[in-house]
Amino acid sequence: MFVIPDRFSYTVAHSVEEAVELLHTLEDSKVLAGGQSLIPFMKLGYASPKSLVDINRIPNLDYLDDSGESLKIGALTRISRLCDSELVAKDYPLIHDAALQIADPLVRNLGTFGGNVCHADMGDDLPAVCLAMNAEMVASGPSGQRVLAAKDFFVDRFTTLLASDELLTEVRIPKNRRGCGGAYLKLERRVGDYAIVGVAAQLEVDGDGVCRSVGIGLTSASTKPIKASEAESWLVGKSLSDEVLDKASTLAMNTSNPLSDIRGPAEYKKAMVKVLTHRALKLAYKRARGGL
Amino acid sequence: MTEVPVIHGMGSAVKRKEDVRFIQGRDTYVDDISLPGMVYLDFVRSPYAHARIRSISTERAKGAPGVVAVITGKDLQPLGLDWIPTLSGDKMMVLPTEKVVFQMQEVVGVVAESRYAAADAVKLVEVDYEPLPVVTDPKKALEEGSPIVREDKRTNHVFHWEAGDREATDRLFEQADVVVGQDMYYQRIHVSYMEPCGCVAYYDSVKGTPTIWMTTQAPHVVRTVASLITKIPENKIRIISPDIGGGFGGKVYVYPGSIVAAVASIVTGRPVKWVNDRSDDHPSTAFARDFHMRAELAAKRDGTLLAFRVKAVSDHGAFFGDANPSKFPFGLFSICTGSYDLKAAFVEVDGAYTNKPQGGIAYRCSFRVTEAVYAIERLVDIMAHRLGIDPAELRLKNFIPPEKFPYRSVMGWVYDSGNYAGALRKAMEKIGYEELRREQEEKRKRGELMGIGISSFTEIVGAGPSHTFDILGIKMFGSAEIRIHPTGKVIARFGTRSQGQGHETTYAQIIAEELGIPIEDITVEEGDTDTAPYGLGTYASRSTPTAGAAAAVASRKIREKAKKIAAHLLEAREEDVVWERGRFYVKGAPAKYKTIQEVAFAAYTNHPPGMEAGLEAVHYYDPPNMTFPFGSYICVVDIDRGTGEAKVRRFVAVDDCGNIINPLIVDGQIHGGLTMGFGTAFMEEIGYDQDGNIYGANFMDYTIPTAVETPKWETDKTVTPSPHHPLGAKGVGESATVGSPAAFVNAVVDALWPLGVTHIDMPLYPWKIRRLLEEKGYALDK
Amino acid sequence: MKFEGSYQFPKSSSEVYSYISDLRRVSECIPDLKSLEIKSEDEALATVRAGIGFIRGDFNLRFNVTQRSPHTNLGYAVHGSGLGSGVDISITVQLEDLSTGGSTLSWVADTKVVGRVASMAQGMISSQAEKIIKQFFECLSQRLR
Amino acid sequence: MTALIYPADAKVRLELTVNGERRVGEAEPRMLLVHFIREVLGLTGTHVGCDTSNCGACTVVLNGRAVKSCTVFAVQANGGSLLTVEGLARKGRLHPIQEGFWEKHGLQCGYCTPGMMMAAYDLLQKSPNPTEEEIRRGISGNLCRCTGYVKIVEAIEYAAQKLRSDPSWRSGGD
Repeated sequence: MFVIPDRFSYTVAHSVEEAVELLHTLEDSKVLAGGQSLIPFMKLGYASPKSLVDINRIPNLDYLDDSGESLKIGALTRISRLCDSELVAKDYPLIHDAALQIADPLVRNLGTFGGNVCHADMGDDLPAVCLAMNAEMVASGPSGQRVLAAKDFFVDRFTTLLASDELLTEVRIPKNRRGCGGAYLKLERRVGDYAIVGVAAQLEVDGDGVCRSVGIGLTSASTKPIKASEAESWLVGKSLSDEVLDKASTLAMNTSNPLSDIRGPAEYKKAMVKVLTHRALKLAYKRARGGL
Repeated sequence: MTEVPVIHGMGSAVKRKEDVRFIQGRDTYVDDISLPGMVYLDFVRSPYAHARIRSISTERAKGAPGVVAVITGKDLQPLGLDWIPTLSGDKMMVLPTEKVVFQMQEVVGVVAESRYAAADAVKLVEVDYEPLPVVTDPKKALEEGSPIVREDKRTNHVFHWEAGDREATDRLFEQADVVVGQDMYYQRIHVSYMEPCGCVAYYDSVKGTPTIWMTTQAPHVVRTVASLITKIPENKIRIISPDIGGGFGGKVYVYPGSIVAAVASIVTGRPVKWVNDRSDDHPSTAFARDFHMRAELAAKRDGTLLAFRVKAVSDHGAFFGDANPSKFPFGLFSICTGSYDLKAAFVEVDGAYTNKPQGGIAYRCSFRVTEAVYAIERLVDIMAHRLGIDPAELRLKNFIPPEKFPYRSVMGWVYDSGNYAGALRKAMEKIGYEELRREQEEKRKRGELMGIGISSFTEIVGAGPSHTFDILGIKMFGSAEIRIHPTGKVIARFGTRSQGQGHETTYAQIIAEELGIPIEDITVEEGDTDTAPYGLGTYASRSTPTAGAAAAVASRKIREKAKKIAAHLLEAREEDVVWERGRFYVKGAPAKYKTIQEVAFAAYTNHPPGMEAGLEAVHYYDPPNMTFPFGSYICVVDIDRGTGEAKVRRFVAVDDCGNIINPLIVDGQIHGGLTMGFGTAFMEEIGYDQDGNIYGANFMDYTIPTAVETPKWETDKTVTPSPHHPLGAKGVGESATVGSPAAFVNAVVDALWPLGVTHIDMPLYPWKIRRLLEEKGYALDK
Repeated sequence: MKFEGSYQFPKSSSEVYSYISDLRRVSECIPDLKSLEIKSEDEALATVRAGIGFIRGDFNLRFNVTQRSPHTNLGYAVHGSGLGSGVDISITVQLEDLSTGGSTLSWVADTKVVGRVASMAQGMISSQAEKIIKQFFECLSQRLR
Repeated sequence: MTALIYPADAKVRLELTVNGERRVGEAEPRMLLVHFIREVLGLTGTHVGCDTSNCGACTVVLNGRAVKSCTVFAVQANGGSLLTVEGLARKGRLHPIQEGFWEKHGLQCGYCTPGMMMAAYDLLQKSPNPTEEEIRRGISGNLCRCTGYVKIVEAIEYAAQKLRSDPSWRSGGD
């Protein structure tokens, strides 16, 4: 059974407006960004959209801009750019950690931030990062632009809040401040695989090491990307002792509801949510305390 | 005197001749072949592991754009091609007519103008299945009342095989002070060559000649069997094995794709290409291992090992297709006494049919030696721990000593040569064994888990001597045909087929060594049945022991004749002519000489009266014995008590494959084999659920190691030549895959032994280790 | 994969039975139904577009009523294929009158999904199959209230 | 600019620069770039080893970046520039990466080799003096079943050294 996609009609969009228009008009259409998840799914016959709207030639969707209130990441920003960016490496270690662990360098050359987020697989890494960083998702649709909170964005596996004629154009990450630090830890069967479990942690601590704010996002810990909200609210206002981290990791574990599959049994994955949450928080704390 | 040219003979680490085309993309693999008018074959495959076929409707597919033929099992039946013989005397389905017996089995062949059109039409074939109960566990398959996979056999029992002396072994077990036993499962794995299987078949109806370019490790055997089945005269069938992207045993087999492609070419009159996708290849081609065993070892209190026994069940899938020599239904598993001087041993194996594709391939393993080495090396380690003797010390105490070679094992094998203690001591020294044990002691006190694992394996390769070895009755000789052209350039052809082993270089080096002709002047060809001498192909590390020997002997035959010509040219008596690599000279007058090139020219222009012209030789080499490469591997692992991950910190491999032809290539073979062993130990597994769904059907699910996980191998060698091989060489292609898995497992178990862990089945997934840590109260939550 | 569940209704078991033994009415609760053909009182052919998010494909399914024991038991069998996979579901339904009036419906569904999708996305299939079957019974129970 | 919609069965005319030459060919929208390269352009040095974007045997350099050509539609490459293994050598001179693989025995069966070299090409453009760890990560999207990677790493180290000492290779690579 040759692994070959079903036929589809193909269009290149040259602007966001044009893309939205096409998505709105064409029957059963799907956005083609980096294509690194979509094309394999089409080859395997999991997805057979009737038309593809290629957004790769839309100018000015590939950017990292921290000149304003937040770090703005254009939806077409390639993962490899996040890996290579000094700004990201220095100020947004959580994003940097995650980017470097997505698939492999060749996939990262094409894969995009927006695509990884919109694919919304439980095993994709950037949704957890967006959840941990309380990102805002900027979408354009026929009736204009709207801004969605990451915590509402991920509805189900492979399903986001975006309408079929909406295009994600930008992700906004709260600007890094003194006392912020983050880390992404991912347990994999082998490099580049989907996570057995991944934990994204973002912290802000004050001069005394007390947690001002925290975000924890989990990869492969449920049927969709999830936020460890209980652990988050428990941590705020506390000094991050080992005991506190233990309790937070247990809460994160209790939030998780992973599936058993070839990557491991559910009970192992649950235990790993705990182990990795502890380690990710610890590393994030170290980075937050180490200045930026 | 002229300069003797650099010829790159035995022992030269010369870079490979064949690489010139590979590094420039000028290679020719099967999928690179394109013939005028070529069409593509694709298959409808069964989602069910076991189901009766109620009906097949091909009408919609036949009417689809670009479709030129649709072929079902019913179409093959009148040709007698719906079933074909396997290499083990069983038969296998090509396309089913009654029922399917494993998931992703080929059901209907669809031939179309392009691969895209074929893929589209495949979706239009409608097959109505009636699901049948599935059996994927070989032990359950052998139980009463289990679903019967093969109705023609009326039982799932394939064979019962025994070797060794049951009574003597049982007696020693009764007398022993200490007996250790362990149930172990050597999981099912896929060889995962990078190039999936495929062929291009073209039947020339005018000449009546089928030509098939095919990913095969043994083209001559394919030709003979094809001729016997189809009654097409063997001289009209041409099998060409072009560049092969890795084989490792998986390409010894003939798969339904090739048969259907050949039939499709006859039906359509056009060349037909079939190439598996990876997601087709993993679930439908042959597998390795899948072997459940109970192994036991008996010893005296002082650590003297006495006897070994194994009772096992092996899974062969739906067809018994092992590429084994006919006398060995379970391969050479009886090498299982390994490197140790035991008093007795006994093994018994029952084979079972299950709803899986055929299994039992000799995956980089000389016919089940991998399972045998794993069994004994695990048990020796368990015994050492039980007795409180260091695993290295217990091995050194029980190795067959060098002075006992040639050594007849209790299983009847005669080991040619060996110095096992030499290899182990070298490995211990290189890795700093004593220091590591001290470090381990320290770490244990701190609650850290570190393990050291040893494997001291003995291989058995070079199948094989004609009195014992044949495949379907064909003796397992090695063949070489060498022709020297008038200008002293050489073409040499062999009955083997390289799949990356570097034959074009190593064979040239052997001939260079024997004839003094530089390797640049030697062209090596393999894989075309129209031109190559008959041979059994390349697998089970047999090329150097058999065809390599044939190259040496054929070269020596040429030298004999060349000497006569040289004597004629030098106007000397033959007995006064002395050979020195590359030239003949008159005894006592080295300045008076003729180079091999001058002699070659004379063979066509000025040969002695009465002598036949030309300078060439053919040799079919019948090895007097197998060769027995060996080695000692030591592995160090550190275990993360939180995640259960075991990280290989160091791995030292000391191999002994006798005399070395090309050290670069030997090193490469060892690195590759170690990496496969590493994959087996830590991440590779083809699993099935109770419904017969396969897990590990492609490279997304089936993980083979990347450069990131693969340890940085540290290799070294000892050299103990084979006394009976013309070059003293032994073969090395598989040693590392055979020897290394036990070292990895031994290392991990060594780390966990103080917690009361005696064994973990491969793959050593972190979750398995973590589960044990939890059971023993040793897991950390951070 | 076995899934199960139970519902209580104010209606009697015979009322419930007469509803759920009618293939036409039961079919209305098949989620994501694209087309339906009732072949006989015991057989229906349905095309369902099932999946998660954009991972979606057409499944051609044959529904059979395999067992009818009025007021107490009903059996359905579903057999079909889609997304390169085979689907076989056998459902048994048990009805019991309650002493307090009304009745209980207990169902057990034994689901087998085989083939490429099942092999490559085990967790996804089982959770989705469960979801679909539960949706089906949820819908039935709504209609029987 | 109004978007042009290519119907599913359209034969789209593609024009691109391949190994420095202008090439033209046709492809339906769903044709994968690797099939276009192998079957339309006739460049069979780029191989197919899997269908799930894992093995990297099909790696080529598209618009300056190494990508898996089995996971790109040919139509996406329209107007772009492509470098395949056949374009690595220049004027009969082997590229240092090719030289490294040959010198250090960085290949056995040769099937993964072109993809591996194209990944190395990308890596060395970004990182001319990589550590062993960087090399291993740089080729982590390329599977090899024969070599065990150690010699591939050495081959890339060799090439890096050679490229640093011979800047003529560093400009206008594709």
